[in-house]
Amino acid sequence: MSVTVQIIDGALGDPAPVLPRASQFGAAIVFDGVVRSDEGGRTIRALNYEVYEPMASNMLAELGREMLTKHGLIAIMVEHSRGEVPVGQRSFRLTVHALHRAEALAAVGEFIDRMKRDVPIWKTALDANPPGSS
Amino acid sequence: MSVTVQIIDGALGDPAPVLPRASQFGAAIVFDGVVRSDEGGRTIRALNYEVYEPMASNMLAELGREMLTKHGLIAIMVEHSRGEVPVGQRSFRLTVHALHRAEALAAVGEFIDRMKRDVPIWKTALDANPPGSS
Amino acid sequence: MGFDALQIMVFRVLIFGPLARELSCASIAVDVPDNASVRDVNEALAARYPHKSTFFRAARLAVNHAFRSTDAPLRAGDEIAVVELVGGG
Amino acid sequence: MGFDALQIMVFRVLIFGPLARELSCASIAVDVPDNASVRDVNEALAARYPHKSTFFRAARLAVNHAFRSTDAPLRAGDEIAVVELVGGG
Repeated sequence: MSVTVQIIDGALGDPAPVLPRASQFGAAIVFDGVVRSDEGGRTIRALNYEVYEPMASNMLAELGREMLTKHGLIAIMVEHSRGEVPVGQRSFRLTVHALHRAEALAAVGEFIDRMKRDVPIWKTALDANPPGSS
Repeated sequence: MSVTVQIIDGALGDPAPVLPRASQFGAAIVFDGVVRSDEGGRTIRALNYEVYEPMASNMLAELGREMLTKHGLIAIMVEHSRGEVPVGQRSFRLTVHALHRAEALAAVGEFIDRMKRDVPIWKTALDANPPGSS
Repeated sequence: MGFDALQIMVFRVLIFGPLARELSCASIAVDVPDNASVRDVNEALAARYPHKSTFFRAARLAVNHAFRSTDAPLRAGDEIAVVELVGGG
Repeated sequence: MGFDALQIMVFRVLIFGPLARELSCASIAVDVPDNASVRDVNEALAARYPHKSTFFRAARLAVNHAFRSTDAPLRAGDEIAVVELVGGG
Protein backbone atom coordinates (compact mmCIF):
# COMPACT_ATOMS: atom_id res chain seq x y z
CA MET A 1 0.00 0.00 0.00
CA SER A 2 1.46 3.31 -1.04
CA VAL A 3 0.56 6.96 -1.59
CA THR A 4 2.73 9.23 -3.70
CA VAL A 5 2.20 12.91 -4.48
CA GLN A 6 4.08 15.06 -6.97
CA ILE A 7 3.68 18.76 -7.78
CA ILE A 8 5.16 19.34 -11.21
CA ASP A 9 6.06 22.66 -12.86
CA GLY A 10 4.06 23.04 -16.07
CA ALA A 11 2.22 20.34 -17.99
CA LEU A 12 2.48 16.69 -16.93
CA GLY A 13 4.37 14.30 -19.16
CA ASP A 14 3.18 10.96 -20.47
CA PRO A 15 1.86 8.54 -17.89
CA ALA A 16 4.49 6.38 -16.28
CA PRO A 17 4.19 2.70 -17.11
CA VAL A 18 1.67 2.42 -14.31
CA LEU A 19 1.33 -1.30 -14.46
CA PRO A 20 4.42 -3.04 -13.25
CA ARG A 21 3.90 -6.78 -13.27
CA ALA A 22 1.60 -7.12 -10.34
CA SER A 23 -0.49 -10.08 -9.41
CA GLN A 24 -2.09 -8.40 -6.42
CA PHE A 25 -4.32 -5.84 -8.03
CA GLY A 26 -7.13 -6.39 -10.48
CA ALA A 27 -8.01 -2.87 -11.58
CA ALA A 28 -5.91 0.14 -12.47
CA ILE A 29 -7.40 3.49 -13.34
CA VAL A 30 -5.45 6.40 -14.74
CA PHE A 31 -7.44 9.61 -14.72
CA ASP A 32 -6.01 12.54 -16.68
CA GLY A 33 -7.34 16.08 -16.40
CA VAL A 34 -6.71 18.04 -19.58
CA VAL A 35 -6.91 21.81 -20.03
CA ARG A 36 -9.86 22.62 -22.30
CA SER A 37 -9.90 25.51 -24.74
CA ASP A 38 -13.28 26.55 -23.45
CA GLU A 39 -13.41 27.86 -19.87
CA GLY A 40 -16.81 29.14 -18.88
CA GLY A 41 -17.65 30.19 -22.42
CA ARG A 42 -14.42 31.99 -23.29
CA THR A 43 -11.56 30.68 -25.37
CA ILE A 44 -8.36 30.40 -23.42
CA ARG A 45 -4.79 29.51 -24.28
CA ALA A 46 -3.76 28.09 -20.91
CA LEU A 47 -4.57 27.73 -17.24
CA ASN A 48 -2.25 28.97 -14.52
CA TYR A 49 -2.23 26.90 -11.32
CA GLU A 50 -1.31 28.54 -8.03
CA VAL A 51 -0.37 25.93 -5.41
CA TYR A 52 -0.05 26.78 -1.72
CA GLU A 53 2.79 24.57 -0.52
CA PRO A 54 3.43 22.53 1.53
CA MET A 55 -0.24 22.54 2.47
CA ALA A 56 -1.37 21.33 -0.98
CA SER A 57 1.04 18.35 -1.01
CA ASN A 58 0.23 17.54 2.61
CA MET A 59 -3.48 17.52 1.94
CA LEU A 60 -3.18 15.52 -1.26
CA ALA A 61 -1.17 12.89 0.64
CA GLU A 62 -3.64 12.88 3.52
CA LEU A 63 -6.56 12.55 1.12
CA GLY A 64 -4.73 9.72 -0.65
CA ARG A 65 -4.19 7.88 2.63
CA GLU A 66 -7.83 8.37 3.55
CA MET A 67 -8.99 6.92 0.18
CA LEU A 68 -6.51 4.06 0.52
CA THR A 69 -8.00 3.04 3.84
CA LYS A 70 -11.63 3.77 3.12
CA HIS A 71 -11.72 1.96 -0.24
CA GLY A 72 -9.09 -0.67 0.51
CA LEU A 73 -6.85 0.41 -2.35
CA ILE A 74 -3.42 -1.03 -3.15
CA ALA A 75 -1.80 2.20 -4.29
CA ILE A 76 -2.66 5.76 -5.19
CA MET A 77 -0.50 8.23 -7.10
CA VAL A 78 -1.24 11.92 -7.55
CA GLU A 79 0.41 14.37 -9.93
CA HIS A 80 -0.64 18.01 -10.19
CA SER A 81 0.76 20.86 -12.23
CA ARG A 82 1.88 24.20 -10.87
CA GLY A 83 2.15 27.27 -13.09
CA GLU A 84 1.10 27.49 -16.70
CA VAL A 85 -0.40 24.53 -18.60
CA PRO A 86 -1.41 25.13 -22.24
CA VAL A 87 -4.73 24.00 -23.68
CA GLY A 88 -4.69 20.31 -24.65
CA GLN A 89 -2.04 19.45 -22.05
CA ARG A 90 -2.55 17.55 -18.79
CA SER A 91 -2.54 19.30 -15.46
CA PHE A 92 -3.67 16.48 -13.16
CA ARG A 93 -3.27 12.73 -13.04
CA LEU A 94 -4.64 10.28 -10.53
CA THR A 95 -3.60 6.63 -10.70
CA VAL A 96 -5.35 4.08 -8.54
CA HIS A 97 -4.61 0.37 -8.14
CA ALA A 98 -7.24 -1.77 -6.43
CA LEU A 99 -8.42 -5.33 -6.24
CA HIS A 100 -11.71 -4.60 -7.97
CA ARG A 101 -13.08 -1.92 -10.24
CA ALA A 102 -15.85 -0.73 -7.94
CA GLU A 103 -13.54 0.59 -5.24
CA ALA A 104 -11.12 2.02 -7.80
CA LEU A 105 -13.88 3.99 -9.52
CA ALA A 106 -15.39 5.16 -6.23
CA ALA A 107 -11.98 6.32 -5.00
CA VAL A 108 -11.25 8.32 -8.16
CA GLY A 109 -14.57 10.16 -8.01
CA GLU A 110 -14.35 10.88 -4.31
CA PHE A 111 -10.71 11.94 -4.43
CA ILE A 112 -11.32 14.52 -7.14
CA ASP A 113 -14.44 15.94 -5.48
CA ARG A 114 -12.57 16.33 -2.21
CA MET A 115 -9.50 17.78 -3.90
CA LYS A 116 -11.57 20.49 -5.61
CA ARG A 117 -13.13 21.38 -2.29
CA ASP A 118 -10.21 21.18 0.13
CA VAL A 119 -6.79 21.29 -1.51
CA PRO A 120 -5.34 24.81 -1.85
CA ILE A 121 -4.80 24.96 -5.60
CA TRP A 122 -6.31 27.81 -7.61
CA LYS A 123 -6.55 28.09 -11.36
CA THR A 124 -6.62 31.22 -13.47
CA ALA A 125 -7.63 31.24 -17.11
CA LEU A 126 -5.19 32.91 -19.48
CA ASP A 127 -7.10 34.33 -22.42
CA ALA A 128 -6.24 33.40 -25.98
CA ASN A 129 -6.38 37.11 -26.82
CA PRO A 130 -5.13 39.10 -23.84
CA PRO A 131 -6.33 42.71 -23.61
CA GLY A 132 -4.37 44.98 -25.92
CA SER A 133 -3.01 42.16 -28.07
CA SER A 134 -5.35 42.83 -30.99
CA MET B 1 -17.03 11.19 -31.49
CA SER B 2 -15.68 7.70 -32.04
CA VAL B 3 -15.98 4.15 -30.80
CA THR B 4 -13.27 1.59 -31.42
CA VAL B 5 -13.19 -2.06 -30.39
CA GLN B 6 -10.28 -4.48 -30.59
CA ILE B 7 -10.13 -8.15 -29.63
CA ILE B 8 -6.47 -9.03 -29.08
CA ASP B 9 -4.89 -12.48 -28.82
CA GLY B 10 -3.22 -12.85 -25.42
CA ALA B 11 -2.32 -10.08 -22.99
CA LEU B 12 -2.78 -6.44 -23.94
CA GLY B 13 0.32 -4.32 -24.51
CA ASP B 14 1.10 -0.95 -22.97
CA PRO B 15 -1.56 1.70 -23.30
CA ALA B 16 -1.38 3.70 -26.49
CA PRO B 17 -0.48 7.34 -25.96
CA VAL B 18 -4.14 7.96 -25.28
CA LEU B 19 -3.91 11.71 -25.13
CA PRO B 20 -3.18 13.21 -28.47
CA ARG B 21 -3.10 17.00 -28.18
CA ALA B 22 -6.77 17.70 -27.78
CA SER B 23 -8.43 20.84 -26.62
CA GLN B 24 -11.94 19.45 -26.76
CA PHE B 25 -11.94 17.02 -23.87
CA GLY B 26 -11.24 17.69 -20.25
CA ALA B 27 -11.06 14.22 -18.75
CA ALA B 28 -9.48 10.99 -19.93
CA ILE B 29 -9.80 7.74 -18.05
CA VAL B 30 -7.85 4.60 -18.82
CA PHE B 31 -9.18 1.59 -16.98
CA ASP B 32 -7.01 -1.55 -17.04
CA GLY B 33 -8.25 -4.93 -15.90
CA VAL B 34 -5.38 -7.09 -14.66
CA VAL B 35 -5.42 -10.87 -14.07
CA ARG B 36 -5.10 -11.50 -10.33
CA SER B 37 -3.28 -14.50 -8.88
CA ASP B 38 -6.21 -15.17 -6.62
CA GLU B 39 -9.42 -16.30 -8.33
CA GLY B 40 -12.13 -17.24 -5.89
CA GLY B 41 -9.64 -18.37 -3.27
CA ARG B 42 -7.38 -20.49 -5.47
CA THR B 43 -4.03 -19.51 -6.87
CA ILE B 44 -4.01 -19.44 -10.63
CA ARG B 45 -1.35 -18.91 -13.27
CA ALA B 46 -3.57 -17.42 -15.98
CA LEU B 47 -7.09 -16.83 -17.21
CA ASN B 48 -8.31 -18.11 -20.55
CA TYR B 49 -10.86 -15.90 -22.33
CA GLU B 50 -13.32 -17.45 -24.75
CA VAL B 51 -14.85 -14.82 -27.05
CA TYR B 52 -17.90 -15.55 -29.20
CA GLU B 53 -17.27 -13.54 -32.35
CA PRO B 54 -18.52 -11.47 -34.08
CA MET B 55 -21.22 -11.11 -31.43
CA ALA B 56 -18.76 -9.94 -28.75
CA SER B 57 -17.23 -7.21 -30.93
CA ASN B 58 -20.66 -6.15 -32.18
CA MET B 59 -22.01 -5.85 -28.66
CA LEU B 60 -18.94 -4.03 -27.34
CA ALA B 61 -19.29 -1.51 -30.18
CA GLU B 62 -23.03 -1.14 -29.59
CA LEU B 63 -22.47 -0.67 -25.87
CA GLY B 64 -19.76 1.90 -26.65
CA ARG B 65 -22.12 3.85 -28.91
CA GLU B 66 -24.82 3.71 -26.25
CA MET B 67 -22.43 5.10 -23.59
CA LEU B 68 -21.18 7.77 -26.01
CA THR B 69 -24.71 9.05 -26.55
CA LYS B 70 -26.03 8.61 -23.03
CA HIS B 71 -23.05 10.25 -21.30
CA GLY B 72 -22.12 12.70 -24.06
CA LEU B 73 -18.60 11.28 -24.43
CA ILE B 74 -16.04 12.38 -26.98
CA ALA B 75 -14.49 8.98 -27.61
CA ILE B 76 -14.48 5.46 -26.23
CA MET B 77 -11.94 2.73 -26.94
CA VAL B 78 -12.27 -0.92 -25.90
CA GLU B 79 -9.60 -3.61 -25.94
CA HIS B 80 -10.24 -7.16 -24.73
CA SER B 81 -8.01 -10.20 -24.72
CA ARG B 82 -8.87 -13.57 -26.22
CA GLY B 83 -7.09 -16.74 -25.15
CA GLU B 84 -4.60 -17.05 -22.34
CA VAL B 85 -3.49 -14.06 -20.22
CA PRO B 86 -0.97 -14.74 -17.43
CA VAL B 87 -1.35 -13.39 -13.91
CA GLY B 88 -0.21 -9.77 -13.63
CA GLN B 89 -0.99 -9.02 -17.28
CA ARG B 90 -3.86 -6.93 -18.64
CA SER B 91 -6.84 -8.50 -20.30
CA PHE B 92 -9.14 -5.50 -20.69
CA ARG B 93 -8.71 -1.81 -21.27
CA LEU B 94 -11.35 0.87 -21.55
CA THR B 95 -10.35 4.40 -22.52
CA VAL B 96 -12.88 7.21 -22.28
CA HIS B 97 -12.52 10.86 -23.29
CA ALA B 98 -15.14 13.30 -22.06
CA LEU B 99 -15.62 16.96 -21.33
CA HIS B 100 -15.89 16.42 -17.57
CA ARG B 101 -14.89 13.78 -15.09
CA ALA B 102 -18.39 12.93 -13.88
CA GLU B 103 -19.61 11.54 -17.19
CA ALA B 104 -16.30 9.79 -17.85
CA LEU B 105 -16.45 7.97 -14.49
CA ALA B 106 -20.12 7.11 -14.88
CA ALA B 107 -19.51 5.73 -18.37
CA VAL B 108 -16.61 3.52 -17.23
CA GLY B 109 -18.62 1.99 -14.40
CA GLU B 110 -21.72 1.41 -16.47
CA PHE B 111 -19.81 0.05 -19.47
CA ILE B 112 -18.06 -2.60 -17.40
CA ASP B 113 -21.20 -3.66 -15.54
CA ARG B 114 -23.06 -4.05 -18.82
CA MET B 115 -20.15 -5.86 -20.47
CA LYS B 116 -19.99 -8.42 -17.66
CA ARG B 117 -23.71 -9.04 -18.04
CA ASP B 118 -24.24 -8.99 -21.79
CA VAL B 119 -21.11 -9.47 -23.86
CA PRO B 120 -20.35 -13.11 -24.73
CA ILE B 121 -16.89 -13.49 -23.22
CA TRP B 122 -16.20 -16.28 -20.75
CA LYS B 123 -13.15 -16.71 -18.58
CA THR B 124 -11.64 -19.93 -17.27
CA ALA B 125 -9.07 -20.03 -14.50
CA LEU B 126 -5.93 -22.03 -15.27
CA ASP B 127 -4.52 -23.43 -12.05
CA ALA B 128 -0.98 -22.74 -10.95
CA ASN B 129 -0.66 -26.47 -10.21
CA PRO B 130 -2.70 -28.41 -12.76
CA PRO B 131 -3.84 -31.89 -11.67
CA GLY B 132 -1.07 -34.42 -12.00
CA SER B 133 1.70 -31.85 -12.14
CA SER B 134 2.90 -32.44 -8.61
CA MET C 1 -51.21 -33.87 -47.17
CA GLY C 2 -52.03 -33.64 -43.46
CA PHE C 3 -48.41 -34.08 -42.43
CA ASP C 4 -47.39 -30.41 -42.18
CA ALA C 5 -46.94 -30.63 -38.41
CA LEU C 6 -44.18 -33.21 -38.79
CA GLN C 7 -41.78 -30.73 -40.40
CA ILE C 8 -38.90 -30.10 -38.04
CA MET C 9 -35.78 -27.97 -37.91
CA VAL C 10 -32.49 -29.15 -36.42
CA PHE C 11 -30.22 -26.63 -34.74
CA ARG C 12 -26.75 -27.08 -33.32
CA VAL C 13 -26.87 -24.75 -30.33
CA LEU C 14 -23.43 -23.36 -29.44
CA ILE C 15 -22.33 -23.41 -25.80
CA PHE C 16 -19.28 -21.85 -24.15
CA GLY C 17 -17.30 -21.47 -20.98
CA PRO C 18 -18.16 -23.40 -17.83
CA LEU C 19 -21.29 -24.87 -19.44
CA ALA C 20 -19.30 -26.33 -22.34
CA ARG C 21 -16.81 -27.86 -19.92
CA GLU C 22 -19.55 -29.24 -17.70
CA LEU C 23 -21.33 -30.92 -20.63
CA SER C 24 -18.06 -31.82 -22.39
CA CYS C 25 -19.20 -30.45 -25.70
CA ALA C 26 -19.26 -27.22 -27.69
CA SER C 27 -22.71 -27.52 -29.24
CA ILE C 28 -25.98 -29.34 -28.59
CA ALA C 29 -28.20 -30.61 -31.40
CA VAL C 30 -31.92 -30.02 -30.84
CA ASP C 31 -35.03 -30.67 -32.93
CA VAL C 32 -37.87 -28.16 -32.90
CA PRO C 33 -41.05 -27.81 -34.98
CA ASP C 34 -40.87 -25.84 -38.19
CA ASN C 35 -42.69 -22.86 -36.70
CA ALA C 36 -40.59 -22.85 -33.51
CA SER C 37 -39.70 -19.77 -31.49
CA VAL C 38 -36.66 -19.11 -29.31
CA ARG C 39 -38.61 -20.42 -26.33
CA ASP C 40 -39.00 -23.81 -28.04
CA VAL C 41 -35.23 -24.14 -28.18
CA ASN C 42 -35.00 -23.38 -24.46
CA GLU C 43 -37.55 -26.12 -23.83
CA ALA C 44 -35.79 -28.59 -26.12
CA LEU C 45 -32.50 -27.97 -24.29
CA ALA C 46 -34.25 -28.39 -20.93
CA ALA C 47 -35.77 -31.68 -22.10
CA ARG C 48 -32.40 -32.87 -23.38
CA TYR C 49 -30.65 -32.18 -20.02
CA PRO C 50 -33.28 -32.77 -17.32
CA HIS C 51 -30.76 -32.17 -14.52
CA LYS C 52 -30.19 -28.66 -15.91
CA SER C 53 -33.75 -27.94 -17.00
CA THR C 54 -34.15 -24.87 -14.78
CA PHE C 55 -30.98 -23.35 -16.18
CA PHE C 56 -31.88 -24.02 -19.82
CA ARG C 57 -35.45 -22.75 -19.51
CA ALA C 58 -34.15 -19.38 -18.28
CA ALA C 59 -30.96 -19.20 -20.36
CA ARG C 60 -30.57 -16.28 -22.77
CA LEU C 61 -30.14 -17.40 -26.35
CA ALA C 62 -28.52 -15.36 -29.07
CA VAL C 63 -29.81 -15.84 -32.61
CA ASN C 64 -27.46 -14.83 -35.39
CA HIS C 65 -25.28 -13.00 -32.87
CA ALA C 66 -28.00 -10.90 -31.24
CA PHE C 67 -30.35 -11.36 -28.32
CA ARG C 68 -33.96 -11.99 -29.34
CA SER C 69 -37.24 -12.07 -27.47
CA THR C 70 -38.35 -15.55 -26.51
CA ASP C 71 -41.28 -15.22 -28.94
CA ALA C 72 -39.08 -14.54 -31.93
CA PRO C 73 -39.60 -17.11 -34.71
CA LEU C 74 -36.65 -19.15 -35.95
CA ARG C 75 -35.64 -20.03 -39.50
CA ALA C 76 -33.58 -22.95 -40.71
CA GLY C 77 -29.91 -21.98 -40.71
CA ASP C 78 -30.12 -19.54 -37.80
CA GLU C 79 -27.03 -19.66 -35.57
CA ILE C 80 -28.14 -20.15 -31.99
CA ALA C 81 -25.90 -19.80 -28.93
CA VAL C 82 -26.44 -20.01 -25.18
CA VAL C 83 -25.12 -16.66 -23.90
CA GLU C 84 -25.47 -17.03 -20.17
CA LEU C 85 -22.74 -15.11 -18.40
CA VAL C 86 -21.57 -15.47 -14.87
CA GLY C 87 -20.79 -11.77 -14.38
CA GLY C 88 -18.54 -10.95 -11.47
CA GLY C 89 -15.30 -9.32 -12.07
CA MET D 1 -0.47 47.16 35.34
CA GLY D 2 -4.06 47.02 34.10
CA PHE D 3 -3.03 47.15 30.44
CA ASP D 4 -3.03 43.40 29.61
CA ALA D 5 -5.98 43.78 27.22
CA LEU D 6 -3.98 46.09 24.95
CA GLN D 7 -1.62 43.33 23.84
CA ILE D 8 -2.15 42.55 20.18
CA MET D 9 -0.81 40.20 17.53
CA VAL D 10 -0.26 41.17 13.90
CA PHE D 11 -0.72 38.55 11.20
CA ARG D 12 -0.10 38.78 7.48
CA VAL D 13 -2.90 36.63 6.12
CA LEU D 14 -2.01 35.01 2.77
CA ILE D 15 -4.55 35.15 -0.04
CA PHE D 16 -4.51 33.45 -3.44
CA GLY D 17 -6.23 33.06 -6.75
CA PRO D 18 -9.19 35.22 -7.75
CA LEU D 19 -9.29 36.84 -4.31
CA ALA D 20 -5.67 38.00 -4.57
CA ARG D 21 -6.32 39.44 -8.01
CA GLU D 22 -9.52 41.15 -6.89
CA LEU D 23 -7.79 42.82 -3.93
CA SER D 24 -4.52 43.36 -5.84
CA CYS D 25 -2.40 41.93 -3.07
CA ALA D 26 -1.02 38.62 -1.84
CA SER D 27 -1.46 39.10 1.92
CA ILE D 28 -3.53 41.22 4.27
CA ALA D 29 -2.18 42.54 7.58
CA VAL D 30 -4.65 42.27 10.46
CA ASP D 31 -4.39 43.08 14.19
CA VAL D 32 -6.12 40.81 16.69
CA PRO D 33 -6.05 40.62 20.52
CA ASP D 34 -3.38 38.50 22.12
CA ASN D 35 -5.85 35.73 22.99
CA ALA D 36 -7.45 35.71 19.55
CA SER D 37 -8.98 32.68 17.89
CA VAL D 38 -9.33 31.87 14.19
CA ARG D 39 -12.76 33.50 14.25
CA ASP D 40 -11.21 36.83 15.32
CA VAL D 41 -9.11 36.82 12.17
CA ASN D 42 -12.24 36.23 10.08
CA GLU D 43 -13.85 39.21 11.79
CA ALA D 44 -10.78 41.41 11.38
CA LEU D 45 -10.69 40.60 7.64
CA ALA D 46 -14.41 41.36 7.36
CA ALA D 47 -13.92 44.70 9.13
CA ARG D 48 -11.00 45.54 6.86
CA TYR D 49 -13.01 44.85 3.67
CA PRO D 50 -16.61 45.81 4.45
CA HIS D 51 -17.76 45.15 0.87
CA LYS D 52 -16.57 41.52 1.27
CA SER D 53 -17.53 41.04 4.92
CA THR D 54 -19.91 38.14 4.23
CA PHE D 55 -17.21 36.31 2.33
CA PHE D 56 -14.51 36.86 4.95
CA ARG D 57 -16.75 35.93 7.90
CA ALA D 58 -17.40 32.51 6.30
CA ALA D 59 -14.01 31.96 4.66
CA ARG D 60 -12.00 28.90 5.71
CA LEU D 61 -8.63 29.80 7.16
CA ALA D 62 -5.64 27.48 7.28
CA VAL D 63 -3.28 27.89 10.21
CA ASN D 64 0.23 26.56 9.70
CA HIS D 65 -0.94 24.67 6.61
CA ALA D 66 -3.93 22.91 8.17
CA PHE D 67 -7.58 23.70 8.64
CA ARG D 68 -8.52 24.57 12.22
CA SER D 69 -11.81 25.02 14.03
CA THR D 70 -12.93 28.63 14.33
CA ASP D 71 -12.40 28.40 18.10
CA ALA D 72 -8.75 27.41 17.82
CA PRO D 73 -6.43 29.89 19.59
CA LEU D 74 -3.67 31.59 17.62
CA ARG D 75 -0.05 32.21 18.57
CA ALA D 76 2.29 34.87 17.33
CA GLY D 77 4.11 33.61 14.26
CA ASP D 78 1.33 31.34 13.02
CA GLU D 79 1.05 31.30 9.21
CA ILE D 80 -2.56 32.06 8.28
CA ALA D 81 -4.04 31.70 4.79
CA VAL D 82 -7.48 32.13 3.29
CA VAL D 83 -8.19 28.78 1.65
CA GLU D 84 -11.51 29.36 -0.02
CA LEU D 85 -11.78 27.31 -3.20
CA VAL D 86 -14.16 27.76 -6.05
CA GLY D 87 -14.45 24.06 -6.78
CA GLY D 88 -15.87 23.14 -10.17
CA GLY D 89 -13.64 21.52 -12.61
